[in-house]
Amino acid sequence: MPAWLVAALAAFAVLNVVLVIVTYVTLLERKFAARMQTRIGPYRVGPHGLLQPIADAVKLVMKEDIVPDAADRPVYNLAPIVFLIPCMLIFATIPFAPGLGVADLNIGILFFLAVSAMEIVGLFMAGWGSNNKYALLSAMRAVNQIISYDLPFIFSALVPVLLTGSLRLSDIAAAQSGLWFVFYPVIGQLAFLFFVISTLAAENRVPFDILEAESELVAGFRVEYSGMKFAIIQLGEYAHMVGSSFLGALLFLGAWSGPGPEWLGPIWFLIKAMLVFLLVTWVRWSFVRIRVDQILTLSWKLLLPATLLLLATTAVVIVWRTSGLT
Amino acid sequence: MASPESLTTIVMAVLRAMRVTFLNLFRKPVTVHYPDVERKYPNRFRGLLALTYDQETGEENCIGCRLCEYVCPPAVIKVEMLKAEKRNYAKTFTLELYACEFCELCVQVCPTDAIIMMKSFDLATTDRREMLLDKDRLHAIGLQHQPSWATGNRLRDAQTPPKGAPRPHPPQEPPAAKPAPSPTGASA
Amino acid sequence: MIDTAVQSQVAIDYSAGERLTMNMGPQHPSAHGVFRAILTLEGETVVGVDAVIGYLHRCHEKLAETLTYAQYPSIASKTDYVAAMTSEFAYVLAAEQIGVVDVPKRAQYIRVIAAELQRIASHLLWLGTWCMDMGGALGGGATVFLYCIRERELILDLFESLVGARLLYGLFQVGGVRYDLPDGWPQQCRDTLATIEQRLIEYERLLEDNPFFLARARGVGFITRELAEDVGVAGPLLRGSGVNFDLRRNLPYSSYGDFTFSVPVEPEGDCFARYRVRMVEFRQSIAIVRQALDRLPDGPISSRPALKSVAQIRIQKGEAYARVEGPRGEVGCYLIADGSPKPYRMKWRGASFSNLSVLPHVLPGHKVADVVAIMGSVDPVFGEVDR
Amino acid sequence: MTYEQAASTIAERFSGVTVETGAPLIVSVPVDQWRAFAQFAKESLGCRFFNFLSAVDWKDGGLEVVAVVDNLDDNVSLRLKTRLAPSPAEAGHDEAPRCASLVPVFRGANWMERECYDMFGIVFEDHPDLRRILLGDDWQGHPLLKSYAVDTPHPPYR
Repeated sequence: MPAWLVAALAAFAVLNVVLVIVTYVTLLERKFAARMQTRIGPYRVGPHGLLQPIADAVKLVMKEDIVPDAADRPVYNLAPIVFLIPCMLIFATIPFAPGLGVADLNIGILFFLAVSAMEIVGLFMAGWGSNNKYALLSAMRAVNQIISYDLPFIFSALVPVLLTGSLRLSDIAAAQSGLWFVFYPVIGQLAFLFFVISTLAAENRVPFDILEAESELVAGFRVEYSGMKFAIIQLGEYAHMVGSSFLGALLFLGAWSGPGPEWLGPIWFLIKAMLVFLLVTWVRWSFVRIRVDQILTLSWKLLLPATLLLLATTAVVIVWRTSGLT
Repeated sequence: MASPESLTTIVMAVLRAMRVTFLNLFRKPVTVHYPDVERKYPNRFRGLLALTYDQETGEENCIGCRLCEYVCPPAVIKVEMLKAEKRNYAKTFTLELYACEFCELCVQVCPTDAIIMMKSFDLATTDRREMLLDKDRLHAIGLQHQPSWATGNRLRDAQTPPKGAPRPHPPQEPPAAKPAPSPTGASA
Repeated sequence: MIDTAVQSQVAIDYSAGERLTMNMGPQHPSAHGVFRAILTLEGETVVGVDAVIGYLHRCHEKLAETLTYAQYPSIASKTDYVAAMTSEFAYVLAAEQIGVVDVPKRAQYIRVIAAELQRIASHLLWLGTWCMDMGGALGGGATVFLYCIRERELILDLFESLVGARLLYGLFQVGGVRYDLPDGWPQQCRDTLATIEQRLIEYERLLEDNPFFLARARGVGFITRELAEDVGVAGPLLRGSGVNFDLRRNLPYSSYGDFTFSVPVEPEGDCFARYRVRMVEFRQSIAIVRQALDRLPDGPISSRPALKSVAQIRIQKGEAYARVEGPRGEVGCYLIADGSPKPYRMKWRGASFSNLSVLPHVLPGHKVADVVAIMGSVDPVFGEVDR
Repeated sequence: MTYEQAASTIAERFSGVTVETGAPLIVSVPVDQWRAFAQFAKESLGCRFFNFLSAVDWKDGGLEVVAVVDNLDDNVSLRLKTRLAPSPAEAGHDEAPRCASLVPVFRGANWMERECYDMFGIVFEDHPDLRRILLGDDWQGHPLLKSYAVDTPHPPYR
């Protein structure tokens, strides 16, 4: 079988697995949030609401696709696609098991971070294309929030890279078989904390979700979308969210290392990713949203210097460790 | 920008907030599966309006005196009296449910406990004309659902002073002549 | 998009370069009901506010001239439908002051219990919707909202077993109260108060020195003491700006003098001060209801019992202005009677009408996100604004 | 500052004003001294709290503007009244009743006076932006006037 066919099949398989995970993650979040608010959550469609995501998808596909007449039509129609592509691409370099992964590039994490920053283009196109004041305001807010949080996101993701010395994701995962990086004395916990905070902000989840702040901007940049386009944007957002939690699980929680036989690896990896996702959801359902200017000051004045400092100390610690040992 | 001790208070506050939501994770949900689980009504529930029959004689209670028509704030009740030898009857009795405010003044003013409210609140109908209840619809509703405790006499008796009142019997337990239809007994 | 009919009055111009005129329109999710604020924005900060109200106007004052004294109380509860008890209280008090109708002691105590329970329920709804506005329907705000609604349900069950209805009661009538407490109600009420008191600690743990909540609430929406008095802002907004005035203590009505309670006053005047005032008011109301339940005298519940309770009441010529301390501030009913069974003129002083009229003086200079937070802390109910 | 002191200071300073002693001090003020009296009440009587402002239609007796201002610290409440000409609908002439606006004295009077204009048609001189506040801008007539007929039960329901 020619190499490109193998890669295509692997990509097809991973894409479908990811789509299933992403749809069922929405149900997991709704049930988890419901229980946290002492209510039941979706239980009508299928046993205990298990078919709810499929029902949502079918509903959105069948919904009428309304395009505002004053919209900038090409930009408006292209925006969901441009938003979805990077969110799916980030799963390319994630190895789900030692050999199991679409493309295990030696610059894996660099590819991941570069592509995940691309989604802002699609987002701004959506905001601009729908020619709606609320969408424009929210797109403007999105640009400066995601840009300002990408830097801390990258720096905190680089800490494990320093600890293993390689950009390849499978190397990072392998290096953690002994000690998970989150348990690395001080640096591990801090790096994980900054990583989670900047994922929250890069995904514009509460308390940083000024993007689609219902109380002010109704639904943010998605306000003019309906039907399939809305489903695509929603899918992209959740895919990006799941991608980041997979990355978090890989970088800090030792992707597939866990008790039990070898083939249990991917299951452990999935459980850890879901734990990171639930941690983010837990934060999401406990806090109030803060204002735009406060978010930016938090990023530039607190998070950025902190992550830079952390990166420097890890470098110093590593140099001291290696020189001390040899 | 945050001094050390305010940093600790911030972190403590964040953890405390998250602890509250975490603890609520294990509380029993308060919502019920509505259509399958029927909600329990309190005794004095003000629901759908209905006309009643007398327990013994099986006759209509309503004597068409139009007191309810005069007292109704949104003027939704229309009654025409039918004169007869021993007692009068209501020829027609219409009630526009879409403007009714469920304030229970008509029940309070009715001398013969003819109009009472039922323990049911599913008033939705597909056709607006069904909201214009006429006499037989009101009687039919009276037989379908459970009546609420509040009837004209009980409401008025509850307001009169219990002790030393010239009333022949204290209002607490229901007057012997009219056994209370409500299952839980009059717990006035 | 802009409703052209209004265009002539509201000069909406796009010529002002970077100025953006945005409609926080009547259907806006955080509009607390039907209220349209036409905001002129420079970037994110608000420069001008033009409030358009009247969407919920039913002309209660004309309605009162056509309904008798026995009929109107249950309609009066529709002015401030979130605190229906205190709305009926004002009308009934005014009619009793003119007609010199005495109210038995037990009825006064039941009225105090109902009004204070209503204050707790109304403040619960305020806390829920305010956090929902600031936190977003898909975030922490919704959690606080659902907790508050869970507690408010307990109080609505209390009212339902007392009166039979959940939101608009008609419990009050001229001369007393229409329903007496059913058996077991006091005990149910005490249990509810105990759970709410315990849950209040949970809310404060969720919000108190939580950095995100403080960032949105502290230092936002300052109402100075002078502006508060000049505009006629009342209740928690007045006490939040440092004015020590509470009708229940300064001008006691319906035997409020028998109960001991403290009046919270916060000097700063920002959203957080109003939040602190209302959180203390929660506990004071719980204390009042407990005292009223302990010392509830028995006896008649109305000085116009039985058939007279619904018969025509003729109140002799005269006028009175009854003032009641509602959850949102001073609810007043200025009644002029002319001896007929219907009042000659009734002016309804809604607390939210004056509270809302302070917004155009306070909002300029704040960000769009703050507009929502300030509106939430002012807690307007549009039944009372538009009457 | 008790009610008696308030009554006495009013009596000295204002001649044409009649005061009815009692818990709320009811003061009827001639139209031309309306704003001056409000200014006096705010400054020297300390009634800084602007409670509300409304109007009453006494048919032929004319329209009466009622304002309540309070001194929160000493619990003194003042009810100011002034009588205007009858509304055009009754008296037949078409000139709307006029009254001095209190907005320069109390900023809270802005919306209240707009509501009085909306409901009674009273024109308040030098009010910053006197237009209807509750009803639609194309509404004919002023509902709270006694001459404004209460329509029979609403046709759409029948």
